[in-house]
Amino acid sequence: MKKLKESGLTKEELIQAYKHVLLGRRLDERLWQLTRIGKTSFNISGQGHEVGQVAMAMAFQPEKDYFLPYYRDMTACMVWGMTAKDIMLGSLGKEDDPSSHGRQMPNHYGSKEHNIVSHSSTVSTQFPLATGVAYAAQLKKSDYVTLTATGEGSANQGEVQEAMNFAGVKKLPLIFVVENNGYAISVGTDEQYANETMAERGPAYGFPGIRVNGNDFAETYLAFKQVVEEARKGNGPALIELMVTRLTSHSADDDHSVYRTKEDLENMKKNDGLLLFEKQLIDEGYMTREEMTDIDAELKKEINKATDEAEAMPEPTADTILDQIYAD
Amino acid sequence: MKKLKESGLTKEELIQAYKHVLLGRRLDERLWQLTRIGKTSFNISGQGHEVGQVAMAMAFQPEKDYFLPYYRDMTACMVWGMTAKDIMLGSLGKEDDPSSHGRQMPNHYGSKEHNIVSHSSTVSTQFPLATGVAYAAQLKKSDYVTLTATGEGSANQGEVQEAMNFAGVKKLPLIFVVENNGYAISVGTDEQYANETMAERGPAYGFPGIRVNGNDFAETYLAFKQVVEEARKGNGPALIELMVTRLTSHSADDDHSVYRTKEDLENMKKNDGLLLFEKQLIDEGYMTREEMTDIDAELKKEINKATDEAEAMPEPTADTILDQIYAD
Amino acid sequence: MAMMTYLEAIRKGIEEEMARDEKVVIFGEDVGGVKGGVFGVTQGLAEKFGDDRCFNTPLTEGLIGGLAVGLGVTGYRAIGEFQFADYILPAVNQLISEASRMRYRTKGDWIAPIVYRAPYGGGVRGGLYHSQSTEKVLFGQPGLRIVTPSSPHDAKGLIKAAIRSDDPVLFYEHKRLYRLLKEDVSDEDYVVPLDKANVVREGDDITVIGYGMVLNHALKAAETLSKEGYEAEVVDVRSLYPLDKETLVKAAKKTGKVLLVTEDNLEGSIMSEISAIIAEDALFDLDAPIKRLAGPDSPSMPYSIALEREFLVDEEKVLNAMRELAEF
Amino acid sequence: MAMMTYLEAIRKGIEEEMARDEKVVIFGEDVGGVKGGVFGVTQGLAEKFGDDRCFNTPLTEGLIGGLAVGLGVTGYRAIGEFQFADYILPAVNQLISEASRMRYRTKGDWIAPIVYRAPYGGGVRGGLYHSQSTEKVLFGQPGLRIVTPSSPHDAKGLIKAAIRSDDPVLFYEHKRLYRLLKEDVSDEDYVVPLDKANVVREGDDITVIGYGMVLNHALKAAETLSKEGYEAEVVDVRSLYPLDKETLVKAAKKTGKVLLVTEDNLEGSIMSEISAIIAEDALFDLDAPIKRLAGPDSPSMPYSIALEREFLVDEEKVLNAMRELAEF
Ligand SMILES: Cc1ncc(C[n+]2csc(CCOP(=O)(O)OP(=O)(O)O)c2C)c(N)n1
Ligand SMILES: Cc1ncc(C[n+]2csc(CCOP(=O)(O)OP(=O)(O)O)c2C)c(N)n1
Ligand SMILES: [Mg+2]
Ligand SMILES: [Mg+2]
Repeated sequence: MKKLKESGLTKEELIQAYKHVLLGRRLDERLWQLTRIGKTSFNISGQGHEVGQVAMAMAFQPEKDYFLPYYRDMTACMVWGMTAKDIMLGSLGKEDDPSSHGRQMPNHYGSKEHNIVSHSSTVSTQFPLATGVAYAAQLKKSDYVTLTATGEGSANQGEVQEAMNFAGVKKLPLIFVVENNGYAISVGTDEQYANETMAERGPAYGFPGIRVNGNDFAETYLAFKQVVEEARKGNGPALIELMVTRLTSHSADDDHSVYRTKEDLENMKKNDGLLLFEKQLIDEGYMTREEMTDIDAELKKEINKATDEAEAMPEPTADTILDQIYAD
Repeated sequence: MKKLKESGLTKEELIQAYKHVLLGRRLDERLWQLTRIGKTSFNISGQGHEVGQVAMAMAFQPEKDYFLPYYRDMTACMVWGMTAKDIMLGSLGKEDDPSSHGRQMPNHYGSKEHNIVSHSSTVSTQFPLATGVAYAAQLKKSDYVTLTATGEGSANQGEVQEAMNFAGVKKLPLIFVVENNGYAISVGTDEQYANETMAERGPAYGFPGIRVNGNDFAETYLAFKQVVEEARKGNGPALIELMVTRLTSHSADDDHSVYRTKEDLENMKKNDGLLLFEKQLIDEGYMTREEMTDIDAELKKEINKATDEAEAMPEPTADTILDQIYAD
Repeated sequence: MAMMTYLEAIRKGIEEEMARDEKVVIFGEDVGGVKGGVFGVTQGLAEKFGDDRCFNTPLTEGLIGGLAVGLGVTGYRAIGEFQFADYILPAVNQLISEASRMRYRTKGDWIAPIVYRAPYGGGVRGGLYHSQSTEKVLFGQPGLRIVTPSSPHDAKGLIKAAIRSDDPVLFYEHKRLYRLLKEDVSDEDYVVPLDKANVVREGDDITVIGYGMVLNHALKAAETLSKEGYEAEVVDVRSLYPLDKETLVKAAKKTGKVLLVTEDNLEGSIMSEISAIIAEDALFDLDAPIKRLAGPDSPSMPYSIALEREFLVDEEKVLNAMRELAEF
Repeated sequence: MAMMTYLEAIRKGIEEEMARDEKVVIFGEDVGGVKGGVFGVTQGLAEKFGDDRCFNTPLTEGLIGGLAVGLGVTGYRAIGEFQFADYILPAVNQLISEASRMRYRTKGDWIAPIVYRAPYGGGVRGGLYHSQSTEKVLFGQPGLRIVTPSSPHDAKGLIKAAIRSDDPVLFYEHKRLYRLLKEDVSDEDYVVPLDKANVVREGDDITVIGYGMVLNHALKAAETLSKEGYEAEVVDVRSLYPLDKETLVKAAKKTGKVLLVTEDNLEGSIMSEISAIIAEDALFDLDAPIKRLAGPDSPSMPYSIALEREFLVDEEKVLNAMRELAEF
């Protein structure tokens, strides 16, 4: 593991990163609670992806860069500008949900305000879309960079190849990410692909492909920083394979103890990126355990507030079902 | 260029190879004639691909191996067992056309008798099909090898990635071929893909990818021989990028002089694989010019006969339009 | 005889056919291993029949579509599962261009005996992409059959017939019926024909035609209406394509008052075709306009509970429409 | 005013819009450079507007579908060409899951103003895969519009309206009309509405509804029939989805005798929906069963001339059906 110091980020930035990571974790825990008690009907979570996502997103300039996420990217979306309340509005299916105004299932992120383009449930359809968003940057002669992500199972979709191929041809300012958590629901990587790494697919389309350990904050951040810089300078796309862990079952509809062994599940917990990140922050003297506890308490309040506020908001009403199908 | 001798083939085999190459050329020339005089409405031709195709096909065992070709593979299909008359029946849209019984356009090859699986016009759909044919070999515990081919533009289709990925996972006895002739109708390779070679995509899916010069008979034959052997032994698939030349316009509906320069077209002709192959055969002492002239005359007769016989055959009748939509 | 859910009946049918014919293989995302499908339909099959005959594919629907065709042409009977009917969309090209045309384009030389299974339908808080009735997208492609059972008895007999059929059959399973319906199902080796609609209730006053969840609503509503003095003839379409015109037209003529019910959008649904057939063949037997009851013309059903309810055709809506027609 | 073919009128419309709005971009296979499309529709556009705004894509329809959506969400007006309507099939997922749902699933926060162009229709010896009417596959997807012009005047006005629309519009061009139809087309900047059917001939005896090639047959047949004493009202559907119900129902009521003509297969065609609408809204105004004239239910049209002719609805078939209905 790289030292956090090597990231070149300031103490404030690293603390901010920690807040993002912890917010992602705590908010997701809340969403599971709400699912269990029936207040929301579904959750699919990014636990185990948070450190990688924060390191990834911090390498961008969210005020101008575009993001086409997938359903595990809640934490990255919050670095990009969405709030806990925004997320909560989506999970509760409220009218003010910025992702879909209650029309999509929870965890389908989007925000016009923050340049986060809406995605569907059909995996990886965002990859071809991302090429359009990135091509628009070339047409506008703007230097924004576009980021899009999917899982390692979903990365096998044909549309992913078509998008990467085109991005290579046009040298688009576009970063492709595969968040590799080793499972596509119950299917392990040995049944998903045969090559050593997913990252190798980058060079096969004419641009760099890099595998990074998503639990290694500095390594991840630096890798993204470099490819984002290149893309912004007009040197074309890159593929980053972000090695992460799926700490939970696939979703609220799945039970991973059916297809994973006890030891496997226990080992996995030891590799919880949040704990490793905390240890690094303490070991390198950026934070103390108490400071972390304080932040945790603060975030809890923030999440409580977000939950209360979101719960109080109205749901879409039946008479809006035909709204916004076509332009007027 | 490798010496023909290095192929390890006997004189008889090399002369047979030459006959296949020349038959492919002469038959295609006839098909162009028939198109010009309106006896057939369409042709799309493999001129410039013949040497590579013969070298490729000879590395297989057509009596048991399966072939899922694309529209330029006439010559390879004839190595696999189809006759000039079979081809002619297809181009003339006759009832006895083994490819489609007059239902598909010319150049859509297939033959139940010769394990050549029918293909559509929609490019590259044969790639996913080929995985099924190859998986059946594993289920049957049979050692047949499956071959499928497409063009370098068509190889970008998402379904191609999905097929290669699955073949890698299951280590299928399946050889993928991209016949790279530099053009997809009017679009050059610089607008089709950004990587150096198409062959690199093999390793990205966990198996070998090799670029070979399709005008170099021995190089091509040896490369195929090796990957076919490995596949037959159960060591999995391979991708071969066959560098060839498209000597004609894309098809009877195209005029390549619109988008290619005069010099380009002239240079190309100098690289005609047929001429290079003839030169090699003569230089290495396998054949004399006269022998070639004799073969040419013989083939002319064969083609005349095939044309006459095919022309005399009946066309499908209108009352068969609803035949064979469903099983009875 | 044994009490079985709709889901168990499907599994039983597959199991019996896999035991009966070793050429039957089944695959899809999460279909193999111990998971046995996200709904559990294929649970136990991998253990029983081996990982070769029941296996996971990578997350690639185009591949699933084509793999099945390739297995079909080599003599296997492939059952390909699409995890949700919404995710057939990436495979539409394979289903239309390949599976449905293989027999026709070779006049029967090559065939594609396949079952494509897909859970469809809403009312499960699945939002826009886990609720769709996508059967209309594939409807009207000669060569392909589309069927769906609406009871456990039919579920077992129909899947068995689909597996034995030499045609490609798209087998839709209503995901809300999976566990909702339970009945005694015969242990016998029976099949339900793929091309016959089924009169599930006799009546003289009105004719209601539907399938899936709404058919069950219609059956319940018919009992209520019966108490009000009206008897409804209720027909399960079952063979969605090709349609069993004879049974449908006969049932329409019998009462002269026709209500067509579907969970899909109003426009472009299969009910529109049925209406056209009746308007062509039974117009002068009608005593009332042919009425369609369907979802609104919005893009599938939103997640939010009020919107989902608004979209869905429920028992009350069916009863009201039936009553109105009876009183016409 | 200038004499223009249907093809030239489409090109003119695109050219005017590209000159008017620099946000309009056009792309597809062979669309850029000097080739300008396999039918030549985009000839000259690359030279006029630059290679950034008129460009070739790799041979990947899924990419074309998604690239357009990505450009749409970033403020561009993309025109994506599918080389043949048959080759929309690999892009169905992008068209249904993304383009048609972007506005709805974000309640208007993100929109996809796109024109997808596609040459459709048979009678060109294109066989099973260059002749299809694939509009039914995309029909009935709320959020998407489907239109097709049947005259040069409409061609120019309709493509302009499609480009200016904030909705995704699938623009079908009948490939036989490209050069067959020629008429004076206004130089003015006019648009033809996307949601209106067009009564192209008035008459009191029968109503004929169609679009594309068969509409032209109907117009000619109407003249013949007129000499026999019957006057046909002929309606161009033009807006295939959503349908202009008002105009269609009104025209049906006017004569009480309705003939629906399509080049597509009988079952599942758009004419079935029109029939259902009329059967629902105008039943008691009808004096004859609603008659559909269409291709047989075979998989598109075979290549062989006798089979192609058998499939196609020609002028004679239309005239016979019209006469029969008039005499009913
Ligand atoms: C086209 C499509 N097919 C299937 C699904 C069902 N599905 C949803 S998530 C998932 C697994 C995704 O695995 P992976 O890509 O590894 O992402 P992860 O969930 O592990 O982050 C599947 C099969 C889908 N949503 N879309
Ligand atoms: C899915 C699909 N899209 C478009 C086409 C039209 N088309 C036919 S051949 C061709 C170019 C193919 O080029 P390449 O793959 O390089 O093969 P080549 O013809 O050069 O051998 C195109 C665009 C098609 N047949 N199928
Ligand atoms: Mg995963
Ligand atoms: Mg080529």
